[in-house]
Amino acid sequence: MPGLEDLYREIILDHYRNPRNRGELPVPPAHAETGFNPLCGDEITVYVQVDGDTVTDLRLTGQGCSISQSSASMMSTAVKGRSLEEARAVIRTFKAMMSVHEARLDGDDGGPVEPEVALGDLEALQGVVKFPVRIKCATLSWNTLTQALDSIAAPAS
Amino acid sequence: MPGLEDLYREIILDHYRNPRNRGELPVPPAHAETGFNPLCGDEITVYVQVDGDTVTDLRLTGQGCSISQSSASMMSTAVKGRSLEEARAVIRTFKAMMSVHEARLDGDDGGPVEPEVALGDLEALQGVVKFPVRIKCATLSWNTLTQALDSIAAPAS
Amino acid sequence: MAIDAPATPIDVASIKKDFPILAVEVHGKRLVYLDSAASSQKPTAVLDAMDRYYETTHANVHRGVYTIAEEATRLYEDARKAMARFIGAGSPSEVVFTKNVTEAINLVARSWGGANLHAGDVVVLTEMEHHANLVPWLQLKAERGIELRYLPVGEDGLLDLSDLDRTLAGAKLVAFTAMSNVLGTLTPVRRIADAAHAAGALVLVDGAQYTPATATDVSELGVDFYGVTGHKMLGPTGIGVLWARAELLDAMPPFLGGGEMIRDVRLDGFTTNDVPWKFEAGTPPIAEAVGLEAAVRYLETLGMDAVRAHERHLTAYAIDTLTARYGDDLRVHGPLDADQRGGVLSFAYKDIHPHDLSQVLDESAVCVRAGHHCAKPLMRRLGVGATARASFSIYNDEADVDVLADALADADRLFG
Amino acid sequence: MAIDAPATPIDVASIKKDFPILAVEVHGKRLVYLDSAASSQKPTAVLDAMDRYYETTHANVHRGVYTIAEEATRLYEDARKAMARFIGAGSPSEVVFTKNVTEAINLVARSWGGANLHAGDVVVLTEMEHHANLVPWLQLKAERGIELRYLPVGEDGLLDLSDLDRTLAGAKLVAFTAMSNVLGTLTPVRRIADAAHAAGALVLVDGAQYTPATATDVSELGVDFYGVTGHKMLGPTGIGVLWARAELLDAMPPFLGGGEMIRDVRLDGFTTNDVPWKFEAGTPPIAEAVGLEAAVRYLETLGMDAVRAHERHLTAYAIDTLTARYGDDLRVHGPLDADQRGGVLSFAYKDIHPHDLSQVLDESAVCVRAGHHCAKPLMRRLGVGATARASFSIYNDEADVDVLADALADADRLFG
Ligand SMILES: Cc1ncc(COP(=O)(O)O)c(C=O)c1O
Ligand SMILES: Cc1ncc(COP(=O)(O)O)c(C=O)c1O
Repeated sequence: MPGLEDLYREIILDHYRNPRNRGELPVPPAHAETGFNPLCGDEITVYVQVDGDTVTDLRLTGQGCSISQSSASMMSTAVKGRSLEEARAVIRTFKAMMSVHEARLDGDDGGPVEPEVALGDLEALQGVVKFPVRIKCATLSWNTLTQALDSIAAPAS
Repeated sequence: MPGLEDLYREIILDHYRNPRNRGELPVPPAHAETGFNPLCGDEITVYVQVDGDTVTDLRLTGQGCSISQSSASMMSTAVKGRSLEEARAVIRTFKAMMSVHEARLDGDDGGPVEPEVALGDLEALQGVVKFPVRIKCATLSWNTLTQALDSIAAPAS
Repeated sequence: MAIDAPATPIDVASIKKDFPILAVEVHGKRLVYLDSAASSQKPTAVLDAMDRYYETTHANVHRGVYTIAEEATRLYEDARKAMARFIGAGSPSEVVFTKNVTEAINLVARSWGGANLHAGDVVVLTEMEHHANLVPWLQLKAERGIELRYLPVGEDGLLDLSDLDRTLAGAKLVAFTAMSNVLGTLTPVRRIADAAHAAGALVLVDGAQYTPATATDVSELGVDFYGVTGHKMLGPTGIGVLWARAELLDAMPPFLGGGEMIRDVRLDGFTTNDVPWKFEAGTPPIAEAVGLEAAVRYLETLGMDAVRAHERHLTAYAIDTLTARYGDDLRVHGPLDADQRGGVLSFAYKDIHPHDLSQVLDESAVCVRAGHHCAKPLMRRLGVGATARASFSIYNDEADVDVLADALADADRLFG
Repeated sequence: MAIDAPATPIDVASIKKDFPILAVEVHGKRLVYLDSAASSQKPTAVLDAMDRYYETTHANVHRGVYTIAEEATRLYEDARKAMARFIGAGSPSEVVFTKNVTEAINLVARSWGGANLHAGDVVVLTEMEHHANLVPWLQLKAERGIELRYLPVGEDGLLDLSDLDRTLAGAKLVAFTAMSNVLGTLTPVRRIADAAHAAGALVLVDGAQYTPATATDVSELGVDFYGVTGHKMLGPTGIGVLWARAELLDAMPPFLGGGEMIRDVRLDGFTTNDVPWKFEAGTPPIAEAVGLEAAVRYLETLGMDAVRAHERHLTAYAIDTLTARYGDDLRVHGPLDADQRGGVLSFAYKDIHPHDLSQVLDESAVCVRAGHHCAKPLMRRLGVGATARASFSIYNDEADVDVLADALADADRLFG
């Protein structure tokens, strides 16, 4: 049995207590997307501002547990200021880190994936994979960001 | 465990091999009603001719097992020529004989009922109550006759 | 099934021995299962009854002439009788077996609602309903434009009935829970049912939490439809019950189509079987019915008044213990008076998210649920995203509550 | 799941020991269970898996953070994976757990049919369908005026496909069984599916009898929807499976409403969860899923090709034995070639009614079913009210067939 210290690393608790990039952005020009975790009721809204090829700003509102909040906060610092392509690479790498075990829960058997980019602080979330139910908490903001970027790329007609 | 001889009494097999009152009656003036045993697929059609207060004729068609066929045949001889009131009393008495155990299967807890009339040969069917699944076979024609008499009493508007 | 004799108190120490899972250790500690509102544990008697059934009697029901098929049919129909007795049904033929209470409510919405609810017709719900008693009506609203009204929940966690008559005016159905799975609130079923009938509406009551916790008599409650779910009342998963008054069931069109529910099938149409079988399409949960009967007998032996007294006591003890120990740091949602609630206790502890709280409690082998408890509208009404919820059954005692109270201190250490 | 290695023959003597019910005596005689087409018996491995689950792990799934809830969720989802593997599904998310195959077919009729079938649209069935695959479509016919066409059954008990293309023209769905529960007939699934697709129709196959009897690969079969039922494949009652291609499930509206199937619920509407959970309202049959996985593993260990070879052999032996012994007095319904049928044998003996036959056979502890087998239209096509039906599984052997053959002589004495 993994211990709680695997889950609640110091950096995670720090992002939980002091979340970065909280707040809203005017929509438009920013784009907003809301994600739900149907299991626990967590909700997160991601505001993302894309100018040309760059994610110029990203803000977050919503409520959730330490894992979902700190993951969102870390995501915001990891993605803000990056090019769209880089942002997608970060998302892919993070999801891959989570996926082996998320797959376990969802039923899909995705094998491990080579990291495309260094995840830095985000690696602290690796401990979450030992607590499969919490993986959905960690990935909520990332899935919501993906949706936001997708609908920016292909605006609803 | 009751033996088969409780079920297949000689008189029952006789009525099965030589069914009385097989056939149809012209409708109208006769009334016809078809009953189904949803468990096994037995079907029986009862043709009944009522003149004034009397069941002047009763005929049967359909297919079924020895129990449903012999019960129908015995019913026809027990009811034909009787007044409506007497016919109803025979039906009630027969159903009461079956009911303790039919109730067991259906879930209704009807207690035993005093016999209103002598059942004669029909008493041979008493052995059926030891084989609860077969009670539906024995009562099929009786339920169908009841329906026929009910719709004669209250013709559809 | 009101029992008038004074209840023999529940002997938890001996009851615990009947539940094998309570001997399991998690993280090297004794399991403290405080999530019976989500699903109860099962006594050996229930597991044995199902095993015995499979090992000696199993056959498909209602269609076989041979001995074990006849015996299987008898056991299945006996379970129906036991269930009828347990909830005070007039006749076993009013008892329909479903897969869970969710299916039971959907059955009413689709069958009765399909025949009787049209655009503009009003169904009254409450703000404290479980999704099982919300979504089927929201589906009918989306599909055919029925109107939904909600009885509000007051600050005290009770239903606010101040506007009851106006809310009921013109309604066709009032559907509500007899006990909230979040707040524990016991609702005034009889009072609402009488008012609903006076307004010309029928009454559906969700008994998923109520029947495992108290003596149930559907005719005393004065309702028209009533649903329960097996796995919350010591029974197996895979079975639930819809009770409805006979004349309602008789008049309702069938729901699912298939074997068992028909009288005759032709290539161009079909006729339906008698109730209750009209509503039981396909092979029913036979072993599960046998297990449910064993659960009902287990509860009857304890006596439902004793069960209620035990859970009432434990709830009061938990409220007292937690508030005495944590004061304003711990907030209990719902009524504080144990007479007004069952053994379900939602609470907030400091500003620690329920998910994190539950995770930390698990280190002490304490099982509490964290989340929206399938009652998202109630969460919004309470102004929270989730709650932590401890819930009690006959196999819980004061020591379990004490372990919970101690374990909360750990959460404090990590998140305080 | 085609297995290419030569199959190890089934060792019935050792298998019989895995099925406790086969040691039961009826009327002082060894039980000869020949009604597996109605419901199969269960090996100890299945009962043990469910007991172990209840005794160590039970909690409601998908909502708990604590250890046993997480473990229960894992076991439930592992069962989905096992089922996906067993029928060759592309992904576990295409596997929806239902209460039986009847519910699976109703789900397609109500959800997919509700969204896609309108007045005048054509659904093609066959004359040999079980009521489970007739009544849901008859309900849609009555409610919204869809048109039903039937592929006929020939004198040989096979589907008559001489008019296939004309029957399929303009159809939206073709729904049929892969194996008749009355005649044993194996239908040419791939051929019909290809023709249906060419005609622009989707294909639903009822695999209730087929999957317990043969290796199943839904993508090799080339179908769009596929249903199975747990209790006929050594699993428990109370669980069935709907498989459908992912893009179909994604596009289908929800069926039953309640917990688990939602993403969000507000007082005025709701949004749905991802597949497969979108179709699993309420607490699912958790222990039953665990039991079904154990059944699947039991069958996989034997190998489905060996299962098929065994049942094929036994069917041929039964046809040979009974016809050799009773000549023209005994008439087998359906194809006489065991390559064209599974281990289901309907027959007529003299003019003794099947009910009476089954009753007499019960005296020898032989369990055969008598009746319409939930296939009344096929009974009419065969020109009979009922048949007697013996059906075989892995735990039957030639000695069982011999007991049946001997017992028929008793019927003769009573009714001959
Ligand atoms: C071919 C076929 N389809 C459907 C069914 C219905 O299965 P269930 O009653 O488990 O839903 C059966 C068995 O009864 C069957 O043999
Ligand atoms: C009040 C209430 N209603 C309905 C349900 C749904 O029960 P099930 O999931 O067994 O259908 C629950 C439990 O989840 C409940 O607590």
